[in-house]
Amino acid sequence: MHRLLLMARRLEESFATLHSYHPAVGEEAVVVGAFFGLTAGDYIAPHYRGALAAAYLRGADLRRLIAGVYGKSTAYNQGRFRGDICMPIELNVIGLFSGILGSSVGLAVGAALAMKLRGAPNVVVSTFGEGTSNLGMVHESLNLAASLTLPVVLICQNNQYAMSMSAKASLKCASVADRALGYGIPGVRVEGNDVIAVHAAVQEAVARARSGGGPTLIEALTYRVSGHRSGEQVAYQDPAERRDWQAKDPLRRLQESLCASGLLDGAGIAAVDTAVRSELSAAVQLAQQDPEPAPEVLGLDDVFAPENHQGVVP
Amino acid sequence: MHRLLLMARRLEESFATLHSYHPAVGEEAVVVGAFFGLTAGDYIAPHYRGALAAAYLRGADLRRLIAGVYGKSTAYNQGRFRGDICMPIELNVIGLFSGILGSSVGLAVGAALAMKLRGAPNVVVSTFGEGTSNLGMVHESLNLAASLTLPVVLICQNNQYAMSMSAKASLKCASVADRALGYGIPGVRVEGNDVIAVHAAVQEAVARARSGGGPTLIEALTYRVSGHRSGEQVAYQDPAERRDWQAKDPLRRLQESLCASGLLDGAGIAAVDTAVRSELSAAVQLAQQDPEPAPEVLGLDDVFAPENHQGVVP
Amino acid sequence: MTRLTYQQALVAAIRGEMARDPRVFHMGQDVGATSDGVMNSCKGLAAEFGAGRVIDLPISEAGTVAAGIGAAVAGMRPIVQIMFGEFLSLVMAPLACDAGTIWYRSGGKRSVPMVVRTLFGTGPHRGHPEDFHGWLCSVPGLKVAMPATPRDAKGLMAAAIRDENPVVFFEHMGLYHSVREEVPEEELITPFGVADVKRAGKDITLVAVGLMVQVALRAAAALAKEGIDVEVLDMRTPVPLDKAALVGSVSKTGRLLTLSETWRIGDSMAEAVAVVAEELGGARKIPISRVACAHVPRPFAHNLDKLALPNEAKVIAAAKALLSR
Amino acid sequence: MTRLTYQQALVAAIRGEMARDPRVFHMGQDVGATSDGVMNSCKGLAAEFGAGRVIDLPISEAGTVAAGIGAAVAGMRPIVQIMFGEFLSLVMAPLACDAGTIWYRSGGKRSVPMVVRTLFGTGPHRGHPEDFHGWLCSVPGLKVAMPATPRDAKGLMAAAIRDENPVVFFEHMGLYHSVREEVPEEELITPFGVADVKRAGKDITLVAVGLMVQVALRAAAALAKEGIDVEVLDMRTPVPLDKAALVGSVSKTGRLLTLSETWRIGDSMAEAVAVVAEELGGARKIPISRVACAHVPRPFAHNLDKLALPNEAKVIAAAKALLSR
Ligand SMILES: Cc1ncc(C[n+]2csc(CCOP(=O)(O)OP(=O)(O)O)c2C)c(N)n1
Ligand SMILES: Cc1ncc(C[n+]2csc(CCOP(=O)(O)OP(=O)(O)O)c2C)c(N)n1
Ligand SMILES: [Mg+2]
Ligand SMILES: [Mg+2]
Repeated sequence: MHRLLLMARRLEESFATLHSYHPAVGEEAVVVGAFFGLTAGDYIAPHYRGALAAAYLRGADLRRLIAGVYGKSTAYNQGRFRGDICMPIELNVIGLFSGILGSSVGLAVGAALAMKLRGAPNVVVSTFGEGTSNLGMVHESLNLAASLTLPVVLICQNNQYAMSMSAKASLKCASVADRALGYGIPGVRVEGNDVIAVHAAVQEAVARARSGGGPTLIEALTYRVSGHRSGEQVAYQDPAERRDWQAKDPLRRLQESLCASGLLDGAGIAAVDTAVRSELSAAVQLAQQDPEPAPEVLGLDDVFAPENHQGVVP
Repeated sequence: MHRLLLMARRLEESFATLHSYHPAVGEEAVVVGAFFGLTAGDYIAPHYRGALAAAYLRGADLRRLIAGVYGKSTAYNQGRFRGDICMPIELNVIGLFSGILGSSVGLAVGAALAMKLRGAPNVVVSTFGEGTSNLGMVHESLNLAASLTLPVVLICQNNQYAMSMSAKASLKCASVADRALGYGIPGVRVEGNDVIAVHAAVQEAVARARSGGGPTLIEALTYRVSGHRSGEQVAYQDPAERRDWQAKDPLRRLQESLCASGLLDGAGIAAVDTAVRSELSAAVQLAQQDPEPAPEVLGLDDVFAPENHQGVVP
Repeated sequence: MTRLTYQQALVAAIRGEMARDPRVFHMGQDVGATSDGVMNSCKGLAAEFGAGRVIDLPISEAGTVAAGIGAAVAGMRPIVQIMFGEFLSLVMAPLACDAGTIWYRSGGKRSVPMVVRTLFGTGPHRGHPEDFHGWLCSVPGLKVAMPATPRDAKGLMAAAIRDENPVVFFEHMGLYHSVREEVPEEELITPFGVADVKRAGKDITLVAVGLMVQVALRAAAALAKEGIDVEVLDMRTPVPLDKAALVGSVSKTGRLLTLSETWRIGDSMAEAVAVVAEELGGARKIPISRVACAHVPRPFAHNLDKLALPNEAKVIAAAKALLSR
Repeated sequence: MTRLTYQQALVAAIRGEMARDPRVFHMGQDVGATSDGVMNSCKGLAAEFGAGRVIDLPISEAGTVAAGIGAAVAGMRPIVQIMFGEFLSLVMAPLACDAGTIWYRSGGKRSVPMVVRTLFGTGPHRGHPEDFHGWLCSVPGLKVAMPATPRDAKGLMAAAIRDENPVVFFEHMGLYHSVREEVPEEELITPFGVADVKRAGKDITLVAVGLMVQVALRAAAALAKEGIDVEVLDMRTPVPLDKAALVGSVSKTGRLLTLSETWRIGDSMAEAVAVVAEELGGARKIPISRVACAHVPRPFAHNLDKLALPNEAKVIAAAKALLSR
């Protein structure tokens, strides 16, 4: 988990230099805590911010993920759609297939319905921003999940901003988890910068979902340390608030706790960091050198799936 | 108020014989309680079921309303759209302008925004079904109203059914009012068959809205004694449940209480009923005799409003 | 063979496919046993397959379509009922931007074998006549079916359910219980993208879908009495559009008349006109005309509704005008 | 006169109208002082008019449009920003079924003087290029503007805000900060429904809107060198469509080439083709051709995006093909 958290941090940091990326620096504990420890047949539908780390955690190849951000031929979708938000569905990772927020939450609920109908022992875990939570799609999906008792865990990655809009203005409730009451499902608040706490809360909800207990709404409170886009100035964030949250850095927090309990020391951290950095930089380098997609990838004849295609779920 | 309630009952009863009408028999206390006692500049956006009674209560002409149900030239909209759901906007009554539920709640919130922007001392009161409450539009509108502190009262006319679907299946929350917590606004439950209680709860919310206190979500619990459409068999309603609710008839309840407190007696009731019935049957008769719209009402050149048209709000 | 209504034929196809493939299920508002679907659109399905496979849902159109997509991506084959075509306006985001793009944007890794079925057109209850089918035709990745007969209702529905792609299936309320036709009891698969020549003719090509095919046929019969020989083409599936049949027919007749129950702009008939104009307009003079719904919001009063909608007389007049050009 | 960018011209029009009419206000996501609107689309408005008239909203597109309609009906004149055209797919119900119908269905009692402004097209940030403008054109009751120049951006925006009807106003991201033009500082009202002949010519009528007008002009200039004289028509407002200008031009040139940045089916150019085919196709041979975006979901990789989009070379090739028919 520490390695994953570090990878998430380095990944997000490194992309923070990329034009038009939406980094999740400071929010990695929500991503890792939410998606760590699921079984192979489970689906995830990560929020776009942090989606690369989520897909990596579920077994995606780092180079191919990064190639997707650049739109290279080695991307999972061959460069056909934005690799920063569109994830490898063949790995049961539901990303965005358009620029529209909220749909992925609806798809997650649908995948959970499939799990239930197929009698599969699987669950779906989905994250979404607090800004996204105000979309009708999220309301309808939560209510559908509740009314059909679906095996899905819905987690609000509340980083307190949606572009320049403070959650104080967009949400008058104390917590997005308060909305659970309106769907008659458990609502849980968890400290989003504590990866262990997030993970525990999610796993409790996963266990409930797996055993037929239906959905849970979790709010993991964190903070958008990055700009909305890479390089954006965040003048609209209160400096004191920002400092406070930077002090609650989730990576350092985990590292300190691991060190305190003797499971890790400075040298151990450095070793993992070195390994992570070299894995990442190797992947970035390869992805950058990968060719752009061939013209045929435009796929004028590939808008519709043919009969008996290979994408059928086993 | 008693006269209005009686009129609502007779109106809904009389239309229950009309093909494709959606009667509100048994739910009249919500309609009358919600919209009674507003000021002239206030707007209302009634749920489609009971909308005629609501518009009547706000001063609409009975004959013209009924002509709308038949699609006659004397209708407020000259027969251009369904008079059972589309109300006279010139009287500040926002009905439906399409067959899509939920929009009217969004329009209500927008009208409240106009009140606020204009610095008007007015409020908007809107009702909607419990089935409708599951639409994304209602969620987005509630949240917008809350985040902008708008002068609007949103009332769920919970008649426990949406077509054949029981609210037990569509809603897992104890009350639609529980959703208020998720918007950080007051949520109030009220007995929907008690017109006095509904009116009191709404007026409290109206006072709050008028004084800048923002929106309130109220659930008025009632029961759909009518079929979804006129004449529909309601085999899916539990007979015992139905009987129980019929015993709680809102009209009888008001009448008994008025009689108990000596404000009315049997003769008085009969007199009002006779007056109401004759007003109604006169209106129905006139409306039935009214001519169908002239071909020009088709309005091939009237899809767009001309400059400086007469519909501009003063 | 049995004589079936359009509604019976649709339900027969769904029953057949649900029996054949356990991945097929049906969801929507009022589709379950208590109601059997608006206008009996799901008659008997819940009784036969149970509430587990015929699922009643709250009023949440956009969420429902998104859930259908998610279920499809995860291995099921959902049939999603959106009660009326008018409500397609609520689901364009998941339909056009997700369902239509997933095969392409996943690089061919997962498809969306989902049928969205919806009632539309002026029917016995009035109300909700809009279809907006042109919106769906305009975006890549969605197929669109609008059967005109019970036989096609059955064959196209079965084909839609077996298709690996999202299909929006329009069921005309005015045809639902009114026409009966011999329909094979056994499996019937009508391929998408193949127009049906309902009547051969040499003077004018008259193109339509859905209920308008019947109007076209009546008008053609009347015109025949006056010596005007009209070829009537039922496009059946606006996407894929059978361009070859369309262009072939107009090459022969030299004239094109299209008939739309909806507004003239941006619907599948407008595309038929554009295709013909592009393919043939440079080679010869082609008189072309569109008969369509009056360009006003669909009116309610019975007489206004009739004035707005195309009918036999309007088609006959337009055909004659084309010939006199 | 000052030289303004397209973005500056838009903001100038909004400023002018907000100063002139206290009923005009602006709302949307990220429109307030902290951000000044995506791509500076609201630059300085909040500073000048305050948070009371330039209102930041949560992410709730459908609710936002419905609120705009409600505010308009109750006497205000809202400008509603839907950040990107792609998100119009979320608001079709209130837009097409309410905003477009209220004047008509209220029997002319209230109108909806609302502007929905939205960014679209391939721009500096990539992403969200879709416009779906054909959907809006297809339903009665909505006006649609797609300016191609700073001058028209200003004049059409002012006209849109003064219009008593709902207008969907498309702002091209690729034009936003790239072109500059002399724009009058004083009030400028450009009437809707009047096409602009950008270049007179006698061989081919080339029709476009938005960024494609520039592509058309470049292609025309190149073709002129080869002796091919192209008339370039900027339709400016797809609704109302200036049919007279369109038909007049094609009557003169005898050939029609349309240029769409979006998919070819059901967009405003498809309607232009249909109108010309109906009006002129019976009288003479008219070679017609459409150049449009490849009919696939808009691709991401830079080279695929370029392959998919129309460009000068494709227009030139299509023009020559038309002439050789
Ligand atoms: C439906 C929709 N509306 C608006 C946008 C534009 N947009 C992209 S990211 C973003 C902010 C999202 O906020 P939140 O959900 O809190 O996620 P965060 O960016 O904070 O991670 C917005 C408004 C969008 N992509 N989709
Ligand atoms: C968006 C939308 N979905 C579905 C319908 C079809 N429909 C009409 S009335 C109705 C039931 C509404 O239930 P509720 O809101 O509880 O109101 P009630 O009928 O009980 O008064 C439905 C589903 C509709 N008109 N609009
Ligand atoms: Mg956020
Ligand atoms: Mg109800």
